[in-house]
Amino acid sequence: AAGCSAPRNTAASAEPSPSGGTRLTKIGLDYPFTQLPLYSTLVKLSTAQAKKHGISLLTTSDNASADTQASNLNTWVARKVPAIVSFPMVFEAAEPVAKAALDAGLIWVTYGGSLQHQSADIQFSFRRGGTLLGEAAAKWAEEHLDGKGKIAFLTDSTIELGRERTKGMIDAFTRLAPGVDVVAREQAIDPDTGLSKTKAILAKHPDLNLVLGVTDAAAYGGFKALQQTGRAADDARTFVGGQDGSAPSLLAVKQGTFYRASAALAPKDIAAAIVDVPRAVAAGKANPSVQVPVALVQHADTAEIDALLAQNA
Amino acid sequence: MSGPAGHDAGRTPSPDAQEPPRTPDRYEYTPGLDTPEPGRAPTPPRLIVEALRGPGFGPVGLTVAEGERVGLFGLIGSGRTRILETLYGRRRATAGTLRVGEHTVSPARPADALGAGIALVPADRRAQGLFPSLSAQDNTLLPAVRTLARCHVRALRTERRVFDALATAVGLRPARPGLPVGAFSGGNQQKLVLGRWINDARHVDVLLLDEPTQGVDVGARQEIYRVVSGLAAERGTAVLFASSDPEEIVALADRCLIVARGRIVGELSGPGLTEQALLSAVHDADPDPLPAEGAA
Amino acid sequence: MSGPAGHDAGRTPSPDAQEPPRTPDRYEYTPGLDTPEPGRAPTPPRLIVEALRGPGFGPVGLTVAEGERVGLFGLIGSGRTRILETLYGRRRATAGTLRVGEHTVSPARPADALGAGIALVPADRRAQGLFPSLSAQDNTLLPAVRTLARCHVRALRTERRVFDALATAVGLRPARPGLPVGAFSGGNQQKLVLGRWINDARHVDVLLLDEPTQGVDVGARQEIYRVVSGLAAERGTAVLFASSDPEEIVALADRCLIVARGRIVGELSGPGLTEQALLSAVHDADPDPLPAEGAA
Amino acid sequence: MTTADRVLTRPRLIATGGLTTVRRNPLLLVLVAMVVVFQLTTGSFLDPANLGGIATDAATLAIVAVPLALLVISGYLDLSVGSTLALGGLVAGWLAGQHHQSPAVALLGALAAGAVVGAVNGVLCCYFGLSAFIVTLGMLTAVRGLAQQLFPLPLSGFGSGFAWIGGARIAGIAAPVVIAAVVLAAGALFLAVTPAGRHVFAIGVNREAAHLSGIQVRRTPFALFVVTGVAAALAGAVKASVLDSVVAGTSGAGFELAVLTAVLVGGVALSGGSGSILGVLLGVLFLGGLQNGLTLLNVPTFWQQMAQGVALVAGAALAYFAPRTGR
Amino acid sequence: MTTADRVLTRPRLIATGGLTTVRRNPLLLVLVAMVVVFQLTTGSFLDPANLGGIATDAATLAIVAVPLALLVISGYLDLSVGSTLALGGLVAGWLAGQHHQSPAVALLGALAAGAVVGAVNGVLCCYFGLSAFIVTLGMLTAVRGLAQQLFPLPLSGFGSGFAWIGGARIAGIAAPVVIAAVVLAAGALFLAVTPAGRHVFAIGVNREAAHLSGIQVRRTPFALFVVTGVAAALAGAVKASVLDSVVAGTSGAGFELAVLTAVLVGGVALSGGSGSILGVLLGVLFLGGLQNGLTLLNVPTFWQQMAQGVALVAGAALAYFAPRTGR
Ligand SMILES: Nc1ncnc2c1ncn2[C@@H]1O[C@H](COP(=O)(O)OP(=O)(O)OP(=O)(O)O)[C@@H](O)[C@H]1O
Ligand SMILES: Nc1ncnc2c1ncn2[C@@H]1O[C@H](COP(=O)(O)OP(=O)(O)OP(=O)(O)O)[C@@H](O)[C@H]1O
Ligand SMILES: [Mg+2]
Ligand SMILES: [Mg+2]
Repeated sequence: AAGCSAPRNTAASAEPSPSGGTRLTKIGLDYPFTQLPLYSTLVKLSTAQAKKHGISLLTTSDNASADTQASNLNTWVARKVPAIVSFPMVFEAAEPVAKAALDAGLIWVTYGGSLQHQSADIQFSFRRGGTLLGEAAAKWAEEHLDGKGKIAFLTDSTIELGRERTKGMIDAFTRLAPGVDVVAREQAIDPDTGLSKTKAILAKHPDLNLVLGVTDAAAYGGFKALQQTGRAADDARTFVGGQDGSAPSLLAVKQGTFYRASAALAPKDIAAAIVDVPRAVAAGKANPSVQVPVALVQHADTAEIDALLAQNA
Repeated sequence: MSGPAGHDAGRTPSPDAQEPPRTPDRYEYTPGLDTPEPGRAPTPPRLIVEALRGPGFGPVGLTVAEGERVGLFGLIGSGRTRILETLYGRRRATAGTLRVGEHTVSPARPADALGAGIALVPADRRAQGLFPSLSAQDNTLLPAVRTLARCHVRALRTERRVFDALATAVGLRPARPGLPVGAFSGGNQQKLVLGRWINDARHVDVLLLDEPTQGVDVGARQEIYRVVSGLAAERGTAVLFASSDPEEIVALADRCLIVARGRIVGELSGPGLTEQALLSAVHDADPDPLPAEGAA
Repeated sequence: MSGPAGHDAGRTPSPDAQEPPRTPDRYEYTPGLDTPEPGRAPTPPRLIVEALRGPGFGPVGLTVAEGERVGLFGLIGSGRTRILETLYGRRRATAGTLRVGEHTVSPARPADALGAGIALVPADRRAQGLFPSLSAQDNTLLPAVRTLARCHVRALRTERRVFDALATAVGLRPARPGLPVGAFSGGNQQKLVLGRWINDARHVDVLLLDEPTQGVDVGARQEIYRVVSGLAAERGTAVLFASSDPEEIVALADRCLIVARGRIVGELSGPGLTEQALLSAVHDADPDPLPAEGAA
Repeated sequence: MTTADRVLTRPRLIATGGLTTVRRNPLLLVLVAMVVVFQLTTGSFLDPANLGGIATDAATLAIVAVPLALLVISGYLDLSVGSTLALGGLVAGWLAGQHHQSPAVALLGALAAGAVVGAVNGVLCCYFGLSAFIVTLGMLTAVRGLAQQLFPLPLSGFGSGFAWIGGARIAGIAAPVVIAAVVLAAGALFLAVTPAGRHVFAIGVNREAAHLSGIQVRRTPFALFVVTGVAAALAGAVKASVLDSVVAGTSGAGFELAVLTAVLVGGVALSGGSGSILGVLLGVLFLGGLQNGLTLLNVPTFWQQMAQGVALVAGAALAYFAPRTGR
Repeated sequence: MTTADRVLTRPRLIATGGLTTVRRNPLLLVLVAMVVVFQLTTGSFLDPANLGGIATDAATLAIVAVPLALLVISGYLDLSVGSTLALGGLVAGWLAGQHHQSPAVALLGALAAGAVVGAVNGVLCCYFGLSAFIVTLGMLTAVRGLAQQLFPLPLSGFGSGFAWIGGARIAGIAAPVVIAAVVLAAGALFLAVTPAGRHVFAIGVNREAAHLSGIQVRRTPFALFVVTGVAAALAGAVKASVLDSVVAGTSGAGFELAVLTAVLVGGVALSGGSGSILGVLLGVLFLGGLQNGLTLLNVPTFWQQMAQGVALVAGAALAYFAPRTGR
């Protein structure tokens, strides 16, 4: 569905704001993964951002359940929340709700992708984050391991976001560092699982060099597993990398450990987009959609890390 | 029908029998049979058991004629419950045959036995008989609802009629169909369990009773005897019951088989069936009075 | 101590009494008390109940002297179980006082009653008495393990000793401490429940028994009578028991209170305590023989 | 005890005794209180659109809650319904989408898949006598793995025919609500007027006594397992149709706990032998209304979570005290 | 029945009867078979490093499984341990990280938080008599919400002192394993040699009879609820120390089901009154070893899921058939 949104965006966004200057008083942020630390950060930052414009921010409590998300969105549409920013757990499933929202004259902003029925979207490519990480790891492997060694991927195949990130990460790495042995692809998105799976992999492959995680949380578990099997925190022949830009991982990167990279989104950029995109739609702006950049942070990027950590605080 | 004379002779009038509330209208229902020996029986045998064996008992052979009430007397652990449960299909027999009238049956579970016309009232009312939280009507009519139903829909009116008839027949007090059975007294609970098999909706050829009046008071006990005897007399049901109470055997049985160590070791009937005779029979059969020792 | 003469006179020798296995060594233990009227009692009262009331019964007043065995006789639903359960703190009394010896107690739960020296053997062995899957030793010593323990550590050897002594005293068969209690016969189960309160590790001043021999066979019944009577005679325990079986009242009680509709309506003792007298007493007390009707 | 008695002594579908009904189902009072509070605070709780939304959401819950309640009454339990729901949706979507089968065929395929899962549960629990908790928990994991293995990618675009199942309006009422109503009515009728309905209670109260009464103590719960599986698959197909998409990894995740909660809050005892379909309906509406009202009220996420937890405990308190006060 | 008898008639900690032990715990055979298969197929299952890894993973499971098993034996249930674990880890991490408290203080803080959650569960279930299933399910949601509300951001960097709890080696054995061993031994001793251990079984088998025997039928399970809460918080602190980080939203998610599964596969009956600590240990090792072996074997994710589900059912079959064959 990606990439087909631009013309329809303008058409749709014109509807709710024929006068071209409707003032928004409320924005609903529907972010289903409430268990992630990023959720709290986003809510905090976007609430502050919204307040600047005299807008109040509403949130849903989806608990990472697609069913709950669907019913909460329906509740909002029935309630006529004027602008909805939603991160659909299942993009296809959000289509009918988005259509209903537009039909009801509401603003619908898709977060993390795009739908056929929408006013605008806030995009960031999940695959791009994975690709960035895979490329950086491959580059490191070529430089420090002469293109040899062993790698384990901590993957996620349960949700779209995870599948995209996984694909980007594995494709980029195996393309650029074909000499490195892929010894494992294990499902892990939380530190516990990351820890125990990496430990098991290490028992079989004590000389494992790289662990790439679909999330920073899982990679952090792998990081701890490597440390607990006796790797020095700054071991030169080890590379761990993850995605998200979560605080513990960023700290580890900053400290110069073998946790060497994180493909991070800047929460502040996202929060700004969450408020500004619906406002732009309401104001009838021509091209309201936003592409939020994903950046890979490494040890050298001290300033960026500090900025990200500050946003997360 | 040779009349009740033989029975009266068989039952030594105990002092109890002279007391006003006891020995009620039982004799009205005395069945037309006082000849317990199978050879002389004027009525055909209804239940025929041959060389029945199972874990812990056997071989056991016995016959119960139409309308006859046969008691099984023995000490605790002698195997009476196992024999009855095996006849009812709750336990598997390892050998032997079982006939109801002309038909040979080998029940693998209670439903099979019921299909062949055999019903059991178990001794452990609480664990094996009752559904305490269900109503009296549900408790008694449980096996009958399906029989009475038409096209898988319950015949609610017929059910109520059957229950009311039954409540009157067994003298249920209070006769409230909706009361949870746990709220009835022990005697009335026993009547309800008994009523499960002796209502108008069901035809039972062979009625097995295990300790039919355990935990039941004097009045209800007499009523239960009356109902069971009435059933045997009027419908020709063959009654086989186990009891540990010699008084009960004398009061209810036409003939009594002595059970010890899983076998039938003796038989008493007619004038010889007295409490004293029963007690000395078990004593002779099992001179070592430690039945549970070998049992456990 | 005026000897057992009064007792023997009180118990009309029934034909049963002449049979070999029954009427065993009970009379050896006849307690030193045959004067049921409180005024003449040579021994001090152990249990004194005054104007006790609770849902469904009362007011009830009674005394049981040291070593005395008092029976409560009545029809089903007359309220005997409720009276006993209220004395034991399983139900709350709404009014009245209760004294054990000199001490006034108002038990809010069984643990309080036990603390005051009152123990109850409930009628419903299965639901209220036993832990079927636990061993015989666990079943009997459950309340005692804590008493016997030192520094919260069980005294395993002492426990075994107490159990063995108890098993011998009550004549448990088989005397295997590790056997799950569900594998014992009814009579032996009852002995185990009884043994919970009458072992060496526990001192009981007042023993309440509800239907002490329900579902128990002839031999075990006599043994239970022997044990209870022995306890009263040797340790002076006051025994108050409910029974629906007039034979049992005559066999075990020194004195019997007739219970009807939740009140004590009469008393029989000495030579007047016969089965026949008991039956006519309940009959007079409750001429309408439908006890459950008003009850439910 | 009393709950069973309640249902059993009066074979009527939904008790009509007014006050009696309320006394026997105190959840009704809570539900009314909840509705009043939410209406007063949000002003839009009782809007037809909102009520319609609640009903549609509650519909899938109700479709599975009814057979699950029967299963719990008969003394068993099924935790695998969340995964079965996903499997049902996937099979239906696959048939309708990839294979362009008619909605009827798609639906039948889904129901067959559900029946197979239910039959496996039933054989293991009823005939082999294994612990229903562990078996169905194992099936929850295994079926989810199977669904993800078979359909690793999300399915969508099932066509307008299939959309009818979830989207049609029958006399102005959304199709899922109509289906749920039919299931509720069928469940209530089953308990009230069929012999097997009696058997369900009897087996739950005392399995041994039921066996000795000649009842098929294995076949009836086995059938209920199959029906529960079928109902879960049906709910999955309905969801797939409403959303026009299914994802093997997330569809119906956590659904088993939601349904079980509705059933238990609705007064069905986990120990078996007691419960009513009216109670189940109230439990489903309570959970659905609570979720909706909290969202309408804009309660912050984590407070919502706390409120839901507390409401559950309150529901338990009520369901527990009800029978006593009801006497 | 037999399981209880097993434990009860022989007050020894871990049965030492060789063959008898095996016959009574058929899971032992399965465990051995599993080890042999995994060692032959992977070649590295029995490496000390791998075994150490399994032990460390299983440790947190065991720490909570022991008190939970006691609770289940006494006829109750606690589903809130996953959230309590998170809360415990967060409180410990917060004290050690943000407030630079000593590890002892951090640990005590965590245990206190766990005790509070356990006490709330205990009061509601034991003293008010509410359904443990619903109450603790409600607490699972509510405590998770509370934890996220209090600690919305991940905590990390707890300092080397705190890292000691999860990382120290005592006689070459990882500290969490030592803690788990202590908990297991304490549980086994409790059941075998204390009067309260007897009471736990008695209450689980027949609560009414226990009450009439003068046992505190409310206080003992209440204490077990508190101990379970404390153990969950301890496990949370250990996990936090091992990972040097905690996230309120995901820490311990699903842990309650993992622990309960270990307990039930270990032969503790959900209906109460029977079970043994040896069984719990076997259950924990079985689950930990299975997960590890499947990872070593590189089994694809979804096949792993299916295998785990099937193993659970197999475990149930075993736990079920054991007592009978054991006689
Ligand atoms: N209450 C009991 N619990 C468990 N097993 C028993 C019990 N009573 C007897 N048994 C066992 O079952 C075997 C057969 O007993 P059964 O119950 O058939 O005998 P019974 O004559 O009916 O005795 P009872 O009067 O105890 O019912 C005995 O050998 C004994 O091992
Ligand atoms: N088995 C029973 N189940 C439920 N309630 C009963 C039962 N028996 C009696 N009741 C009720 O309890 C009241 C008091 O009965 P209680 O049990 O104290 O009498 P009881 O003299 O011990 O009779 P029983 O011989 O039935 O035990 C009765 O009025 C009756 O309503
Ligand atoms: Mg018997
Ligand atoms: Mg009584």
